[in-house]
Amino acid sequence: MKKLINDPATVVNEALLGIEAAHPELRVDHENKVVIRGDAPVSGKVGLVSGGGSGHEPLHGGFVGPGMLDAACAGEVFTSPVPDQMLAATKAVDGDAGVLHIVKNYTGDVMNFEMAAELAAAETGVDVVSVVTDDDVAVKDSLYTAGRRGVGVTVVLEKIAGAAAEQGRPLNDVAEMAKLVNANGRSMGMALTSCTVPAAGKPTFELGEDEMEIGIGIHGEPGRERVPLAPAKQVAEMLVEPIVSDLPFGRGDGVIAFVNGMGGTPLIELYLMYNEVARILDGNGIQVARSLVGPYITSLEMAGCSVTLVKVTDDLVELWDAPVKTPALRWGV
Amino acid sequence: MKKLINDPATVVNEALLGIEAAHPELRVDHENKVVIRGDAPVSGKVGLVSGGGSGHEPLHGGFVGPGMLDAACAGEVFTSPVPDQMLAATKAVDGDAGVLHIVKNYTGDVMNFEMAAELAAAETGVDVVSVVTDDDVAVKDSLYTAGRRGVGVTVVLEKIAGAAAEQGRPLNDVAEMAKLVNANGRSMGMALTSCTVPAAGKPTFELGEDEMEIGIGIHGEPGRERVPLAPAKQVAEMLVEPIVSDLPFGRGDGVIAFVNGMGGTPLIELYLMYNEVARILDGNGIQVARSLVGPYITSLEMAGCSVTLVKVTDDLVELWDAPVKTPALRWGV
Amino acid sequence: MTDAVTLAGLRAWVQGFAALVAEQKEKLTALDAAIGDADHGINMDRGMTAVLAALDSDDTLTSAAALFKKVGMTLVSSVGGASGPLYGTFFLRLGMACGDVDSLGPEDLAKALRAGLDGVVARGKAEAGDKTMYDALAPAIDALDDALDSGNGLREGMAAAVTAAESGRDATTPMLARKGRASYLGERSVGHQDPGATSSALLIRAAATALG
Amino acid sequence: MTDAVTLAGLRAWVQGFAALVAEQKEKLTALDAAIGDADHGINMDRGMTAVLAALDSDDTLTSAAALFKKVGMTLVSSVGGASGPLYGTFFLRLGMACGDVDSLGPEDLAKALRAGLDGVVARGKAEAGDKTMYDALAPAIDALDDALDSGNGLREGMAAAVTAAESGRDATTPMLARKGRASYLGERSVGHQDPGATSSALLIRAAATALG
Ligand SMILES: Nc1ncnc2c1ncn2[C@@H]1O[C@H](COP(=O)(O)OP(=O)(O)O)[C@@H](O)[C@H]1O
Ligand SMILES: Nc1ncnc2c1ncn2[C@@H]1O[C@H](COP(=O)(O)OP(=O)(O)O)[C@@H](O)[C@H]1O
Ligand SMILES: [Mg+2]
Ligand SMILES: [Mg+2]
Ligand SMILES: [Mg+2]
Ligand SMILES: [Mg+2]
Repeated sequence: MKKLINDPATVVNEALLGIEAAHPELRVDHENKVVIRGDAPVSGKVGLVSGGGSGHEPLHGGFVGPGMLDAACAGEVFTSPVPDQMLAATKAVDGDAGVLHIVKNYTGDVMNFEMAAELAAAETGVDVVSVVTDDDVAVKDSLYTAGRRGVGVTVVLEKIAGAAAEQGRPLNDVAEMAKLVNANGRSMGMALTSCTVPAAGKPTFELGEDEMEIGIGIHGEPGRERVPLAPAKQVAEMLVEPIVSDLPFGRGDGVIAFVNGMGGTPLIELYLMYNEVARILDGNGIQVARSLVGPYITSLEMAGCSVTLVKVTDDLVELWDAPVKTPALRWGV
Repeated sequence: MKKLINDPATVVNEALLGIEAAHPELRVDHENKVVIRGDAPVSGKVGLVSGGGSGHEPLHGGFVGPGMLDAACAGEVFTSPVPDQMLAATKAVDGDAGVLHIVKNYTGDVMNFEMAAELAAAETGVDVVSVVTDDDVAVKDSLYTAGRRGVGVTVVLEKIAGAAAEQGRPLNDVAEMAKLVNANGRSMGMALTSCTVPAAGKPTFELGEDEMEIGIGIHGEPGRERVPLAPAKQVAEMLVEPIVSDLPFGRGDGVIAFVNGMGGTPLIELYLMYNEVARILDGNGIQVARSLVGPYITSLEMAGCSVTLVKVTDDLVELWDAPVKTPALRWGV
Repeated sequence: MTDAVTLAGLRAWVQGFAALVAEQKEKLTALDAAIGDADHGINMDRGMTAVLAALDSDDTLTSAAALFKKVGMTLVSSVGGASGPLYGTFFLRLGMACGDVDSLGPEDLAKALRAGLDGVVARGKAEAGDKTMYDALAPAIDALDDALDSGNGLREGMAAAVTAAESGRDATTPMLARKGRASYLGERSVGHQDPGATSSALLIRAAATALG
Repeated sequence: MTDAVTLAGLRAWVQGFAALVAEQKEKLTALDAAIGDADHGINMDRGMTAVLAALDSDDTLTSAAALFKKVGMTLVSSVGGASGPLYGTFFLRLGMACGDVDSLGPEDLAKALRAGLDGVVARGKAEAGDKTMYDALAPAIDALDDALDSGNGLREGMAAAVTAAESGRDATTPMLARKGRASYLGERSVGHQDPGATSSALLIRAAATALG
């Protein structure tokens, strides 16, 4: 295992120290491993809390700040945080306008956030509403599974819900906006290499020099199928086609197009992929309203990428364009 | 070789198509492989032109926009662009206030920019001043070499010179600011893995599972020495100590501290490294005025990092804080 | 002869489980690498290590209810993932069902274990055959009930429970996962033993050793 | 017998060099991987391929000056890196020195080659022993001069040049690089043959074949 770390057991805590040192505008509750917006709680504003296993940076801690999240809970690598963390985060951002929990659809995340909501209800009067993202079309027949995984859409949802909250909209509106984004978003990912959980010490799976995994998640899970390496053009088709046909996205639809890096793939390849994705969308008469290219929801050092499309209306685009000031997404301010 | 590409011969051209598609606010001259600020030339403003081999993304194309570069020339992977490109870029950004060439100190880059300046002088009346970055302390006895390599300082220099130009300062002022940044900046890098030039098809060098290279550049060149893998804490010392003792940086100095990812190292490790770097600086009484953490000047998919320190005065910090709106660096607007 | 289970025995069960988890940590993580995200052993070991520390540092644990509440809360607060809430809820419900006693008979123990299992189901909605810890726990508790109903003592009952848990665990290998991360793999989950069922079999084995 | 070099011969030299570069592309890149950035073969092949295309598509190349200017400009515009300006300048100066002729004698050719070499030095400031292309080119041109001075013909002169270029190339192996990327390696550059010296030896070999 080749990593810039000291001890697998303390990776998350040490990274949080680095985030705190690099971003004076944020607060970090080290005991609960929560990254908090510096001026939280913002009274009268709905508080946005997300979180999940670590190893997906910048998600979620890199999205804390004005216009996006109020707090992010960092679990162990690829392991959902515990209810105590979400409870602490919920209390820290409670501005008397309720708190929204943004949860990626993984059994562990869902159950821990559930318990946190139960505890919050019991311990504090704060209203908590939860939205779950489940945009990964790689998960088939989701009726007979834990459901689809929450992946790329989470980034877009946190941005848009964050903007809605910043505008002072009430909890239910913000939650509705969030659900709308998830309902209109789909993603699909692939990997050229596996990744190594620091505490495990070896790659989660092995891939041959001439193989790739299609339909992977963001936890180094093996994907739906293993296929021979293919040119970027074909990889783009393998990712975009299932997304487009699933929602479906049709001629004239406007979308936010997001090409995400898995952590080990350099930007030059992501831009090359974006070119292929844009061509395919163009061929389908789908209009790109906004785009995002880069490593925003990663899987440690895994090489690969994912594509996320979110069908948007003008008001969603407006919320996307609204000012945001976080370590990883920043514009308009 | 596992890459998201179609053909090694067209990687750069296709990535430029992706940049153009993802960033409507930029213009791309595909014939000359130049990324240009959409509103260039900005009349009365000094034009900033940089460029170099590709494979370092977001450098340089990701730094084109208001407050930073006016144009960036993309060479083949790890190969300096040719004079024709720099000439085209110089003409495209000439706003009758002169043009600054920002050149990383590599024989090829220096000679090609030299020829471009000669051609510009001959073909157009535009004043061209060149600044060369040479901040890599890994290169010892630089009197008997091609001199130190230009690495991390280039990013800081392009931001600060870009801000100075945006303020309407004259060519010589902007060039002076740029030289000041280079004179006060030092960097050192390391690699956990090699990287593969697409056209070459195999890693530039081989590294054992328990080895790392200290003192690497950004072209997959082997470094000064190969040492056993060490914890992040010691890696940080191996990078920071030579930097601090070289300028030297002393108690009370204020710095911009930049921990850069080489392309294949995930953000969680970079933040962990930043924590170690911040501690060491603190121990030396060096104050961090501003910080930057992320992959900004990369070496394809190489795993590793570099540390850059730039000694700053208040006016340099002001220029660093000034609004910038580029694909890779954006704040204040 | 009395089959009554003492508080000391219950503690020994928890400590024995912690020891088995520590010993099988790599194995559990490797199983999770095949159909999950390579952390089950790491998660359970982190949790049970925290539990041991909690038991040592707390001398108010003078009843089964208090003991298992502590175990459950500690797991919930330290494990995360799917197994944290699931094992945590198991012990929380187990404790509530045991009540404020410092010893209990086999039938009461069996009832309490059933309550714990119901907690797992309430939290995770797993059904038989979903390829989860349920597939090891449920047969084990059924076997214990049957043994006690047919007049056997706790030792025999626990022995039967271990056999049932381990064949339940082995039976997860051919199953197609319908819960948890493994379910994302679809057909590719077939042919791999479920990590949670494997740790649950250790839980039953530890119980047999300490209480049987 | 006349040793005069014709325009056709000069074209054949350039084409022969292109062929050798294409053939040795991997080799040149591998040498650059050891002490540079693994692109010298790729760079030179890209450049000489562009040169071949340029020569085909241009029928105004009726003098040595025009021919080599075209070659030089094409290399400058297509290679990049260190070798682009260096080889480009070599051919540009070579052409200027040849002048508007369609054939030239051995002494004139030798003078022109020296002018090209001076261009390389003017651009790159290399000195003997810096472990660069200079260390193959300079000895070759010296050998040619010596041969012609001592009354030998072009064939003998070129043969001597090839021998000198190749031993100059081999002599770069033990050298400590003082120019170009290889210089960053310090001591670690010792023991590796210089890629540019290797391509320059091909340039001289191609000349011998076409003109000798
Ligand atoms: N809904 C569920 N009901 C019961 N058990 C479950 C459920 N989901 C997952 N599990 C169990 O949890 C185990 C995985 O635990 P662990 O790896 O620690 O959590 P995670 O999947 O969050 O990484 C699986 O092997 C399975 O036995
Ligand atoms: N200053 C110089 N003078 C002469 N030759 C040089 C100089 N610098 C580099 N070279 C030659 O250029 C070769 C490298 O060329 P190439 O790999 O194509 O360019 P780059 O180093 O920019 O990748 C070296 O092997 C060396 O022979
Ligand atoms: Mg997990
Ligand atoms: Mg090069
Ligand atoms: Mg797991
Ligand atoms: Mg090279």
